[in-house]
Formats: sequence, structure tokens, C-alpha cells
Amino acid sequence: WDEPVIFELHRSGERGVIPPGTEAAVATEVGCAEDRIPASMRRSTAPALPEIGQAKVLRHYLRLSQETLGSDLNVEIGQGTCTMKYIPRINEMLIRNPRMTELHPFQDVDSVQGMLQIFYNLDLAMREISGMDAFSFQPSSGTQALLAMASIVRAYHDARGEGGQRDEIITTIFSHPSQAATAAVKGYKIITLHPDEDGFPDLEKLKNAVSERTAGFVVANPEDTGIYNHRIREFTDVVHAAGGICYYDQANANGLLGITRAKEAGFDMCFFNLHKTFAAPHMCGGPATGALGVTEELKPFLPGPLVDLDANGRYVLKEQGASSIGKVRSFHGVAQTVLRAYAWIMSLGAEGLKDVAQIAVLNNNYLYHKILQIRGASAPYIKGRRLEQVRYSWKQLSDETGVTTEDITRRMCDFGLHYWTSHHPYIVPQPFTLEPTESYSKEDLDEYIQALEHISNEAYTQPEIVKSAPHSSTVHRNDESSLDDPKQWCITWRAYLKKTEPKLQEQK
Amino acid sequence: WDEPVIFELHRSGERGVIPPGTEAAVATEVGCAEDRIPASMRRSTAPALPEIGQAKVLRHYLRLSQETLGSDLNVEIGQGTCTMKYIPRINEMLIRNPRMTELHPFQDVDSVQGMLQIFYNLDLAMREISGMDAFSFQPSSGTQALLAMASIVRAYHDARGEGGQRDEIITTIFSHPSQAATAAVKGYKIITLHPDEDGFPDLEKLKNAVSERTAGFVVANPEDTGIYNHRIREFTDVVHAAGGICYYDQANANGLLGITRAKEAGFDMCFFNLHKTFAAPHMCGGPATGALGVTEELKPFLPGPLVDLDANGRYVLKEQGASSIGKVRSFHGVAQTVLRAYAWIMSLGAEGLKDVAQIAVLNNNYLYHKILQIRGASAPYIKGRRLEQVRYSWKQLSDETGVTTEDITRRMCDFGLHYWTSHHPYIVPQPFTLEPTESYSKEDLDEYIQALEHISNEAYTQPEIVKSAPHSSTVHRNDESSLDDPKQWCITWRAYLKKTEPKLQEQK
Amino acid sequence: MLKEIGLTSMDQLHDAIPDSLKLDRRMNLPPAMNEYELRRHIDSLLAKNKHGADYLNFLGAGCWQHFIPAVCDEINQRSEFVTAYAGEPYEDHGRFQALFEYQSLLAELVDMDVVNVPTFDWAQAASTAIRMAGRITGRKTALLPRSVDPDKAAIISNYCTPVMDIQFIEIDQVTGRMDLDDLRSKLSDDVAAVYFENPGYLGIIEDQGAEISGLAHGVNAVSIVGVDPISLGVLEPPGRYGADIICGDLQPLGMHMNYGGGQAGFIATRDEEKYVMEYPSRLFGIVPTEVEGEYGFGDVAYERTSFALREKGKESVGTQTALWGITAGVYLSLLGPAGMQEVGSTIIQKSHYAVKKLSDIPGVSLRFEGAFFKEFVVDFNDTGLSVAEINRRLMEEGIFGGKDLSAGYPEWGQCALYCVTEIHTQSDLDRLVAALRSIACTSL
Amino acid sequence: MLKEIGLTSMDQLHDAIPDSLKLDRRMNLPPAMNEYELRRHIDSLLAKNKHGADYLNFLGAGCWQHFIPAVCDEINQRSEFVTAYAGEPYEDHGRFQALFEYQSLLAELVDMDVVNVPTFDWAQAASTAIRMAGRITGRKTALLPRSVDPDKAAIISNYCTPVMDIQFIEIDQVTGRMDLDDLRSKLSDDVAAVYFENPGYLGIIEDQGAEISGLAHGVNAVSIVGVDPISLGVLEPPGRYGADIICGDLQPLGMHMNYGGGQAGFIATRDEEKYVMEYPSRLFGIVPTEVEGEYGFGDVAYERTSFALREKGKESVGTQTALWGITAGVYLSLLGPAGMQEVGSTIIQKSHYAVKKLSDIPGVSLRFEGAFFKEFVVDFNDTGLSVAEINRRLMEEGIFGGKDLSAGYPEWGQCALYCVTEIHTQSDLDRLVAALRSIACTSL
Repeated sequence: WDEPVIFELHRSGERGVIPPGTEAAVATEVGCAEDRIPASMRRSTAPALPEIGQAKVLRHYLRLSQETLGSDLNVEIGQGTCTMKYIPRINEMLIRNPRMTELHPFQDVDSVQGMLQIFYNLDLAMREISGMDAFSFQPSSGTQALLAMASIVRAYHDARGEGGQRDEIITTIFSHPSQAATAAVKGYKIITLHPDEDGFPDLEKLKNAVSERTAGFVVANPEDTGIYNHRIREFTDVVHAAGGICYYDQANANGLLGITRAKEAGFDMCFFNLHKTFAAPHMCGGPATGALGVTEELKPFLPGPLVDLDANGRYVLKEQGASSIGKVRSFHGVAQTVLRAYAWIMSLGAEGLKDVAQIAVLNNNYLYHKILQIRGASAPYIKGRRLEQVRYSWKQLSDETGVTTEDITRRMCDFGLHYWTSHHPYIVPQPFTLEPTESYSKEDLDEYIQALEHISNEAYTQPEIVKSAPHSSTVHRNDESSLDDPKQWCITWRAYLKKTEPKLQEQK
Repeated sequence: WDEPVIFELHRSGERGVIPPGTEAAVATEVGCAEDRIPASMRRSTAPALPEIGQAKVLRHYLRLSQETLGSDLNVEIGQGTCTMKYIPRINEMLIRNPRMTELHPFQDVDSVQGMLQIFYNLDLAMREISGMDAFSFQPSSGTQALLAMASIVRAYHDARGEGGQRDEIITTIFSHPSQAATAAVKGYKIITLHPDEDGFPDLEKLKNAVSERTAGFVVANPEDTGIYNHRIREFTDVVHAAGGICYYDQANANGLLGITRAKEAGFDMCFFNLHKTFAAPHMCGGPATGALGVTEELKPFLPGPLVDLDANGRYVLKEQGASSIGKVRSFHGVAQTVLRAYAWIMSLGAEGLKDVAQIAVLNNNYLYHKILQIRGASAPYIKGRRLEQVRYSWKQLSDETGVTTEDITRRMCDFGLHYWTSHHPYIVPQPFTLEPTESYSKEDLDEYIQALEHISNEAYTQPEIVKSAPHSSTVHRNDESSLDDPKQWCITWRAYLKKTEPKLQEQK
Repeated sequence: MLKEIGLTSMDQLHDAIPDSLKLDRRMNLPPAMNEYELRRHIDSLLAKNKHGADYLNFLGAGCWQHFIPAVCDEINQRSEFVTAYAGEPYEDHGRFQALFEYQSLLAELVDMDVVNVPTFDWAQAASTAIRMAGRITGRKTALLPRSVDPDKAAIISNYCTPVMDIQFIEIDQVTGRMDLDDLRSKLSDDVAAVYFENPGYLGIIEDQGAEISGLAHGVNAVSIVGVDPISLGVLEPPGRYGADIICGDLQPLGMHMNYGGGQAGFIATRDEEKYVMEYPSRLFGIVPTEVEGEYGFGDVAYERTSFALREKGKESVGTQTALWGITAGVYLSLLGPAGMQEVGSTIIQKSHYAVKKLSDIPGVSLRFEGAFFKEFVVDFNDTGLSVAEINRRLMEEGIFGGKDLSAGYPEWGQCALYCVTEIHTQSDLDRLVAALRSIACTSL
Repeated sequence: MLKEIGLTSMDQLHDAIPDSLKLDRRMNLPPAMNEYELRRHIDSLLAKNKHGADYLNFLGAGCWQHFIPAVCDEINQRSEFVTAYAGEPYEDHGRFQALFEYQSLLAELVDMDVVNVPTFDWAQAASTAIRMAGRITGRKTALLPRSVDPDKAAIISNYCTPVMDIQFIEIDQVTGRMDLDDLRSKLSDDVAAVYFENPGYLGIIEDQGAEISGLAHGVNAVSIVGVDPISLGVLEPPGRYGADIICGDLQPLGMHMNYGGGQAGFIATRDEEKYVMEYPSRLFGIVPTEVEGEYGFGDVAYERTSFALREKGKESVGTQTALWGITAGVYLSLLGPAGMQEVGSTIIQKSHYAVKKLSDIPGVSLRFEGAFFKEFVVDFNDTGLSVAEINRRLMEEGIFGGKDLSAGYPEWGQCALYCVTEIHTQSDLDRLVAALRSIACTSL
């Protein structure tokens, strides 16, 4: 489709839908609405929204959806660290129920016992999966969960009178940028550890970093490299000895379910992204849930309210006390995703979850094995088994052919596939990060591998094909020069019109 | 997508979904299922269905859906006579309700009062729209409605003792093939009238055709040409005078709603396709509804049961008596489409329906006006206003360039558009039949017209482009040579494997 | 636009229609509703319905409540499939492929090489199968067992009148199977087809299929077998006991009941020209394209159809039930061979469990002795209660009892046709049994 | 595959993890369910919920029940949008365009040139707006009126601690508007921002916007206004009374309540570098492509973000609420300018009708005198009944009464926040009034 921007579909007088109106008797009773608005607050001109008939609006957005590559549509293993897995269709059908969609968060608890039971049961399951003692589902993404954890770290130290002194949080460079960013939002100074030569977090560096200023330590394990830090318990011990809190970024716990837990590794808190490991969909980037678990000691600091079961078997919302960080998101979080994750766990049981971890790791190691055979590809750091993902490098290919990882990801579009390179900074040069999860079959992986092989061959034989990609995408190569220029960037259609109109007039 | 046939996705051992199983206690109680099947009736080998994981099945069918051009996705005015109009999304949402989807047709009437009320109210509305006295929604397409009507004609004459004598049904060549075909199914001899030189059904020919053998007369008005027969009342009078029944194919009544009705034109029966005029979707070709209306005199012949309202305001199912033709389809027809049509009428009211007719006719006459300006295109028969559709001809273009209407419809795919030529036989040479309905805007029509203009220009300048189309479809030009050869046609994958395997082996 | 075509008022658009035929008043219809009003209105009507997902339902009799994988709904709710119609093999490649795949998948289930694009329902499929047999043999009579659903018989009878005659064969009153003596007495050179079902309307498994087909073939008649496709994971496909034409309903394969709107009929035969050329339906075939290795799809032997030949075509063709064909294809892809075997076994085990428990209730017994699948006739005569009364009391318990057969088969007194499928859990069945026991006890 | 990578057992896959960290038992979780069991289980849980489509709901307070066009649901249920995430501008061209269009459509509604890809909710949007103001001004204090939702204040407070201080400005106890004297007394060179809302949490229209913004600008502070976007068809966009940053929640624009899962926050500013560069969110921009006349889309000023700069980026960015942004875009496309005006007018008329009728009930009155939109505080003190008791009795009538404010605002006694929108028909409102009248009467 060569679909215009929606404003271009405007035809004066068209209507997409007529909203409910006012009954004549009501209007008679209260008069016109304008009179009820203070003069200074009456909008003088209608918003300049386009006027479009319903059929055209629907057609437009259906076409845009077809121009979007959901994980339902392709072998979606190229967004490593994001755990793009199969979204069971049944879960999507289950949430489309007015008994879910039409619930108001302030309904009396007696009118939402089913919903609260789902929260409560998911809490129980998450406790078992992590070894933690209490969960909040309020954080609505991994980033918000990290922010909540950093907030708890602060509240904890404040409560102990060490808030002023402990102003540093330690993280690692192969952890998600939000670990550092959210700690900084909470006013912390960030210490970032770089790995040792094998790609493991460096215990010596940690020992040097901790002090009486240490508020907390946040890390993923495995990190983006897929390398599991087997000495993690020593890390948490070091931090605890220094008086810090250890919190665990388990956004992606896909390789670990039923295998190992936050508790045994010595963490005080962890979170899981329900939209990653627990098969809730990503929805173009939210809404989502970062399920936040803490030990009994930190439970008073959780945001509230929490769901509890009273002595009569009735589910209730229990407000948190004064120690709580308060709230991080309105209401109770993204309830429909809580339901999805609960449904997913119920569909698998304990053995099913462990199967997930094993197959995800198996798939990843198969992929790892195969990709290392592709000319120009490598996986930096320790040789050997990775868990659920690997950060690879096209450095050799790039050195030898001039083709970059960005070129290749554009070329992948032509195969109906894609990948994401990596978070900045590119510690691993020319990176790409693949995570096959348990959802994809050997044939799927082989299809993906073949595409990479094909492109590698092209890079060595006809690099121009790769460098000028995409060739069969919805659109051609973007001219991105304006995106960082305040004079030229256009973040809305109205800005676009303002900034290009003079140019258009000049041309005349 | 270059999507394989689903059997090629087979990987031994994969499962798409696990159906509900038997509880251990039940199995203990009754033993294994095999023992309950007579030996001769046990299936010895499992059906050779493919084994495919759920994610792959979903991905496959989603991709096939993207390769299908629903009316939601394009300017769907090219299936003239089919009345492809906008399907209000609300109606599709309304039927996805367990209170609709999970109803069993034999539930006690007290448990389906809402459903019966919808049937009843739609019956009332249809009576008002047509002037008929009773409707059945059992026929599940226009063809089945025509069959039911032909059955009623037979039952009526049988009841009057003239069944043996009256063995001819008269129709016209510009009416839908099913009019003739269904009458033939009911054992009738078919007399087909050709139009006069202006394209009107020929009254003189009708007068010559009627006799004491005449059982019925079936016709559309307007016919496929979009020409309204203004003398229709004279036609029905002639048939009635000869003792025949007049029945009206109103599959497509889009240009007539609120303007003129079957009753005033003298018809004894008519039907409306709810999936055409009344905005139920076509769903790739059904399920659908041909709502069948009759006069009071013919009501005893309708298939049953019918929905009625008893004295206590309770909706009931009333069985028909011995005169009834019995049934033409199981249960009560396609209830969800009855609901859709009811919703559509409720959303428009009397004025809205009349607006539909007027705008559809306006759109069609605009299109007609514009298409006649395209080089090589014409609209045979009387010059001047058509109602809701027009059968056009590329005869001139074809004569002058060698490009046929089939070539052009293939070329239209390259513009994300399409059209259908016409029913056989091609009385109008090189035909194409367009029906814009009320759903499309002037811009939509202009887009369509421009595509036709563009192709006309190509035909006159570079005809090869048109003749070798499609160029940007999902697939390339089919080799259709096998489709009419019993030795080569392959109606299933297993037949394909059997018929091509020897060939494949020969090639080795 | 009016101006562009030379008119000045909307009323002129309909000048072609004489005033005498014009409606001179506004139609008398309720006022138009906006989307929100419409939603509330329809929802409030539907709220008056009690449905099978909230109630425990034992009604079957041609429309059955089965497990429906969520993916089936996802696919048949796709905008593209919902709103497509009759495009060409190029822009609608996906629709052609999906229907060809449906034909191919069902072909494996019924073990035949040709399957049609689906028709309205089982009754239509049976009607057409009989008319196909009539054309093939040039004969006029079709034989049906008395146990065929009376509604289905009414449809067949109307569809065949006056071209063919339908005659009934008696069934054995003890086993419910066909009375072969009666069949033999009615076979003759006038007989075009013998039609029977597996399982039949009353749930009975007809295990004399090979003999029946043999007898039919003995007079050069066609053997037609109607099947419930969900039984074919465990029951022998009819071709293996002599069927020439197979028909049935797709509704169990992924369609919601929809108050009877989920039906779709199928017909299958061997890949022989004499059969293929008698189908009225569209048949999609796979073909090569210009590009090596690519598949395309098209209409096989289009010239058979009434689209091509009007009244000279085979019966008639038009809109039928394509979306349900696509859905059945999705269902079969998901279930696979193991799933179809499992679901068949589960239905047999659960229905037999129900029968065993029901038979323990004083006054309640099974009407027939023969083997059965999914459905069975429960005889309530000894309870002293009518089926209507029993069902009324079951409904108070949130249960829809079996279909009342007392009007259709008055000679059997108070009998009901119960349907038990894989969706009924043990506790559902125990709940039914407890409710019936309590109802039966109060009367005894 | 195991063999191919040189292993012999699945357990070896996790050799990298020391045994001491491995869970040495099976997790204690309920047994796995198949799809049908799961559906019945979840449906049975949800059946315990009573919902706003069957009940008559007057709860609002940050999550509001509005009319949702069916097309909104169709689009946000599309498989492609549901399962997409973070593709590039090429294979996800549709996602980029849909979000750019959302930004553009909302920009018209709020009358600003820059809108972000949506964040979690109004509270987050307000928090970030305040932190943006802090960075722009280099100051630490933000002023909020006392009438801000206490839950929202808790979120802002946590998000700003310890980098910024939040101080409250009193409200006029009669009109509910901001107390400008108190504002003046708290303004100083430490103040980064003054935040206020239109309509406020308590429904009140703050018509002193120009003065408040003027006062803020007087000390070189930023004026931040939170808005309910569904009011903007009829209420003045805040930029016209001096707002520099606008924020609010998209939930009213097409999102189901979802027990609070429908929230999504937006931020809008003028197109000035000093504002744009302080956004933590992604901002999608439109760009030309190699092909003349074709549009592409990409990230504007990506280097601002924590994706690019980790802790040096602006706050943090990650998964937020993109699907609701797309949905809000669909909503605004459907409603258009006339629809937004109509829906705003309807809300005003209906809520004023409700107030008028409620005020006629003995013992029931309105807490504040000022102009309001959609929500209003009902004072039940004179009925002698607690809000809890009233709501309990309303629930028996199938009505969810307004939010109980007695805990959050103890100084007001028994007050409740009622929400009336376009979905409430006159008869719904009359039903509420009748129910409340009957409850109030029994107590007096």
C-alpha cells in the first residue's frame, strides 16, 4: 500500500462515527453546554482534526497494520533481550471479555473477586518461581519496575537513616540502560562495571566499587551476552556485606524458569516482564507489566495496595503503610496482562515452565552453533554455552567488506525478517542480538540462519546489494538527515506543514 | 509472503492444540474408546493430516489473510451485482458475544427470547421495506432463496391441482444464472427472454411466452445492466393473467430502498440478500442469508418454523402446516447475519435507508458518466440514467488493441483493485460490471476511474503491459491448462502428489 | 457530483421509476440509532438469551457444542477474510489457497481425493449427493433409513421434488441399525442411491456399511454415506466400506453453534471424471505459475457450473459457506492426526460414561442397544414424566436437557436425544446425572 | 539439535549454573491445563466479576467509562499490532506511521506542535513534565494544587524524590479553584513549575489559567497543565492560557477501563529545542525517502534518550503504552472536530442534568460551586448516611455509586466523586436519582 498520512484523507463534512448525544429533554432542562463553561475556557475554534468516513479510517489503519511485522507474522528471533515468543491466541481471546474490559479499578472488592483472585494467584506463582515473598504488579514495564526498585532502595536506606550517605548504585555495562537510567532518576550516582575478558561481570571490580556509599547493586544474569555469571552469589554477598541492596533485572528470565531463582542467588528484589517471559504481547511497545517481587524485609516498601486473602476467603485490597514508596502507576497496573501471564502459567504448570527454559536454551545454543559458522560472524567473550540469547558481532565482516550491522538489518527486511542490533554503546562492535526462545522450531531457525548466510555471501560478493537495502520493503530508504536538526525535524503533521510550506512556496 | 501449502509445514510430532481429554476416573469406568467401536468400524490408520505447531498454523493463515483483498482493504466497487458495501465494524463486534455464538437452535424458546425478538423485528422491517406479508430467514443465500421460491411456485400450483400442467418458468438473460438454475433444479423448463434494443426486458416476448404452462416468472429489476424496467407492473399483470406466480430477485435492492417496493410492482414473492444490501459481510462466500418474503396468500408455503409473538408478548416458533415446502436449510438459517442486518437497519432508520438508495444511485451515475469518457469503454443499451450498477463493455478497446477484459482485470490487481467481468454468457461483449454503492466517496471513485483510464492508455500505447499482468501480485500468472483436464486437475494436495509424483520421478 | 451528471436534485436520480410505483410515504421503521445506542439495544436483547457457555448443554441433533481452538476464531474474524468475496486468483491468492487447503485437509480426514468448496449444510450436501447419483445413474429413486433426521429428510425431499423420489428403509427397533431385509426388498433398477449415516442422527454407529454398499452396488446404485467428521479420527472412513460419495457437516470442526448459523456441508468423492463433473460446487485446484516452483490456484472444470451454463449447469451455485470451510481447515491443521484421534476417543469415553451413569437412574434407560458415538436416545417412559417436564426442571438447574423426540417419533413415547462431547467434564456429567436422578426420584 | 551442539542430555544445557544455585525440586504450581480447561477456568473466575456494561457505573476519578467506537477495538486487536515490538522503520513502517499520526492528531486536539509516544499514565506524564521543567529551569520546586488526586500526587512525589520538592497550593473551599493568594505566597526563584489541571480531579474547571500561568512566568517558572483530552472539543486548549507543557491521560479516547489497564499518558509542548531535548520519550518524525513524494518515519533526537546514553539520557525510556497511542489516534480520526465538540457538549449537558436532579434530593448537595466537566463532588453529609452505606445500597440496585472521598478528604465528611459521561442516558440518570432519593428518604 502507498498509504497517505491520515490528514490527507480529510474531506470536509465526513464523519467517522457519531458519539452518543444529548436527549432533547435533557437539553431543555440544562440548556446548551456552552453556557456552562466559563467564557475564558470556551474553545473558540474546533480542533483541526481531519474529517474522514469510517470506512476510510478502518481501511487506513488495516493497511498500516499489514505494514507492521508482528511476531505472529515472522520468525521473530531478532529482538534479542526482548523475548519475543508465541502469544497464545487463547489468552488474547480471554481478555476480550466485558467482565475484564469493563471493570473499573475502584469497584467495590466484592464486585471484582475474580479479578483479585487472578492477581493473588499470580502473586503466589511468582513467589514460587522467584523465591521472593511478595509481588506488586503495579509497575507497567521493566523500566518502571526498575524505577520502583530504585525507589525502594532509597526508602529502605532512608528508613535506616543512611539515605544521605548511600548515594551510589552499581550496575554493569551489559545490563539494560534503564537500570542505570532509573537509578539516576532517583538521584543516584551510577557506577558501571565493565566485564572481564571472558565477558563475566568482574568480581574484583565490584569489590573495589562497593563502599559505605553503596546503596544498591542491580544486574541482569545472564546479561545481554547470554553469559550466566556463575559467581553471582559471591557478588550479592559482597554487596550485602557493604550494606547495599541487591536487585535483579529478570525482565528476561526465559532460560531460568524452574532452574534457578533470585532467592538462592541472594537477591533482595527482582522483577519479571510479563510481556517477555510470560507471553503477554508487546503491543508495539506497551502497555505491559514489570512484576516486582521482594523479600519479606522489603515488603513494607512496595507500592500499594496489594491483594490479600482474608480469613473468610475473600480477596481484599490492602493498603500499604507509611514505609511504602507510595505508588508508581495509577490503580493496579495493567490488569489484562496480569490475566494473560496467569493464563500462561496455568497452561504450562511446573514442568511446562521448565521445558520452556530448556528448549529456549537448546534453541539458542543451536543458533549459536550455526551462526558461528557464518563467514564474518562471531560471538565475543568466552567460548561455549550461552543461555537464552547471544550478542553476536559482524566485526570481521564489516572490516572485510565495509558492510555494517545496520546495513544487514535493513537487508533482512527483504526476507520478511529483522533484527535489532544492541543497546548503545556498542561495546561489542557491529553487534546483533538474537534470542530464539522456545517458540521457534528448528526449521524456523534454519530459515533465519539461511537469510543471514545469504546476506553474508552478498556482503562478500556484491556488498552494494546489502548497503542499498531495503529493496522490497513498504518504503524506500529514509533520508534521516532532518531527525536531529531542530529546524528540520517534524514531530507532528502540523509541524511538517509549517516547516515545509515555506520550502514548497520557494519552489514555486 | 511466499507461503507454502500447509502440508509442507508438517513436522512429525508437532501439535497445534491439545483437545480436552478424558479424566482418568472416566477412562477407568468405561475402558478405552476402541472397545466401544465395532471392529469393522475402527479406523485403522490415523488421517494423514499434517502435524504443525500452533504458532506456525497461525502465522500461515495470517499470511494468507494478508494475501486476500477484503472490501475493508480496497475500493471494492468492481464486483457489480454483489453490492460490496462497508461492513460496519460494530456489527461484527456485536455478534462476537456468547449470548449469540453459544446458542443452540433447539434451546427452549424461553431461553432465546432476545434472539427471537431480533428475527421478529427484522421480519417486521422487511415487510415494510418490501410490502410483503411474511418473511423467512432460513434460506442461506440468494440461490437458496431462489430455490425456495421455485419450490413455493411448485407447491402452490400443486395445491391448486395445476402442478402437472404448469412446467415452465420464465426469466431474462440479464438476471442471475441462479434464477434459471434453481428453477431447473425444481424440474422446470426455462424460458429465457432477451432484452429489447434499449436493454429493457421485452414485454412482447413475455406475452408470447406466457401460457397455461406458465408456472412462474422470475426477474431482477433493475437487471445486471442497472436499467430499471419501468413497465414492470405490466409484466407482472401479464403473468398473473396467465395464472403464473411472479417472483422478484432483489438480491441487490440497494438503489430502491424506500423508493419502490415489490408489492407495488405486483410481485408475489421477493428476496433480499442480507449480505448484499443489508451490510452483512460476504465472508469469502458465505454463510449468508437470502431473506424470503411472500404475500399473505403464499405464506402457508413458506419453510418453517416462523417466529411469532403470542398474546402474552412472548416470542415463539410456530411450525408451518402441511402446505409448507418443509425446510430448505437446517434450523433457522444464519442467525448471526440476521442480527447484523437488523443492526444495520436500526442504525439507519427510514430516512437513512432512503439515503442509501439515493447515494448509491448518485455514485453509480457519476461513475457511469466518467467511465463513458474513458477511451474504449462503453455501456450498451439505452443512454441515460442507470440505478445502482452498470454493465460496461470494453468491446471497442478490445477491437482496437487486442486487450481483453480479462487482461484488464488482472492488470487492476497491480493497482490494489479488482473487478469482476460478468456472468456468462457474455451478452455484453468484453464486459465489466461496476457497482459503487453508497459506501465509497468521490475520491474513492476517482481513484478507481483513474486506474481504468491508466490501463486504457496502456492498452493503446503498450498493450503488452496489460496482457502480461499481473506484475505485482502475490503470485505470477497461473498456468491454467490443467484445470479442465481430468487427468491433470488436482483438487486436493493428495491428488496433486499422486498426479505429479510420477512426473517428478520421470524427470529424474 | 449531482451537477457533474447534469441533475439538480436527488429526487431526479430515480426518475426512471414511474410515480405509480414509488412509495409515497416514509417507511414506518424505528428511528435511527447511533453506534452506542445500537450497542446498548442489541446487548440488551442478547442479554435475554441464556447460552451454552453459561448453561450446561446436552442438545445436539445436528448442531453440536465442541471445543473451538482460539486460533479458529482469530482467523475467521480477520477483516480480510470477513469482507472478501469473489476476487480473482491473483488479488485473492490467500482465499483460494485457504480453500484449497481446506479441501485437501478434509480429503485426508474422509480419505477421498476430491472435496468441494463447502455448501450450506449436511442436508444440502446429502441432497446434492443424491442428485449427483441420480444424474450419474440416470435413475430416480433414493433410499434413506427411517432414522434420518426428519428436518434433514424434509430438506432433501423438497430439494429432490419432483426430479427424484425419496423412499425410506426401516430400522431395527432394537439396534437402530438399518433393516437389511427391508433394504433388499426396496432395491431395484430404479434405485440411484442408498444413503446412510455414520454416526446416524440418533448417534448409532452403522456397522453394516460394507454390506449396504455391496447391496447398492449390486444394483449399480451409488452408495452415499453421511458422516460427522469429528468421528473420523476413530471411525473408519466410509470409502473403506464402499461409499462412493461422502457428505456431512463441518460445524463440529471449529464453528460456534450460532443458533444454527455454524453449519456447512461438504461432499467428497474419488477423483473420477464422472463424479467430479457432477458437482455443482466450485472446486479449487492447484496449478503451476510462470515461475518455477510457485503455486497458483483456480477453478476446476468451471464449465460444469450454473455460473457458466445457467440452467444447463449442474444444479446451482452461489454464495455458500466459504468462511466455515477456511475455519475447518484451520481446525484440522491445529488438531492434526493425533488430535483427531484423541477427540474422537474422548467423545466415545465421555458419552459412554454418561450412558452408564444415566442407566443407573431408576426409570431411565437407553432406547437402543447398538454402538454409538456422541449422541444416544434416552428413554424416560418409565419415569412417568414427559421429556418437556424433565427439560423444564433441568433448565431450572442450569442444564439444557437432550432434544425431545416425542413429537418426531411418537411411537417411542418420551425419549430424548442427548449429546455428550469432549467439552463435558466428569463433573458436568455427574451434575446432569444427579439432577436427573433427583427429578426422576420425585416422580417415582 | 542436542546432538548437533554436542550434548547428550537436556540437563547439560544449564551446566553453566552451579548446582548450589539450582532449584532441587519441581516448582509447586497447579497442574497444567489444556486450552479448553484454561478457558473454563478463566471464564469461571471472570464470571465472579460484575462489570460496568451490565451495571450502571458512576465511578471515574482517573479512569472513565466512555463510548468506544468498534473500529478502535478492531484495530488494537489486530494480530500485527498486538504482537509487534521494536522493529525498524522499514518492516514496521505501519507502526511508525500509526504512532506519528497519533502524535499529530493529539497535537491538533491540544494545539501544540510536539507530542510524545505515550508514556504510562497521566501521573507519569505529569511527573516527567515536572522533571523536564526542573531541568529547563535548573530549579527544584514544583507547586501543585491541593485538589490533585492523592494517588497521582503519591506517584509524582515518589518519581521526583529526591531530585525535586513538591509543595501544595491550597484551593478555595467554595469554588474548588486554586487559591491565587496562596500561590503568590509560594512563588519564588526556586520554583521550576506550577502544575494545575483542567478539569481537575474533582471535576472543576480552573478558569484562572491565564493568571496562574502569568504568575508562574513572572518568576520564570514553567506552566504545566494536565488535561482530560475528551474535554478539549469544548474547553480551551491550555496553550492559549499560557501552558508551556501539557499532559494528561489518553484513556478516555477509545480505551476500555480494563480495571485500570487502559491508562496512557501524553506530553505536549511547543516545537522548541529546549523543550524537545528534555523529553525522555521516543518522538517519531516524518522524513522524505529516496523516492520523491514518499514518506518515511524515524526517531527524532534519539541521542537524548536513555537508550542512547544510559544514565546520561533524559530520565528513562522503555516499553510504555504504544498500542493505546495508536488507538487514541483511531479514536480522534473517527470523531473528527465535530465529534469532539459533540462529545464534550454532551458530557457537560448530561453531568449538569445529573447534578440538577441530584440536588433536588433532600440532604444531597454539591460540594463546590464552580463550573465543572464530567465529574463533581456530591455531599451526602446531610443524609446522615455514609458514602459506603449509600454505595452498598446502590450496588444492590445494580449501580456503582461515585468514588468515596471520605478517606482521602476527611475534612469534607461524607462526599463522593460522581462521573457522568456521554454513555449515560437520561433514563440511566433518572434511575440513579430515583435510587438515591429512595435511599436518602429511608434515612431521613
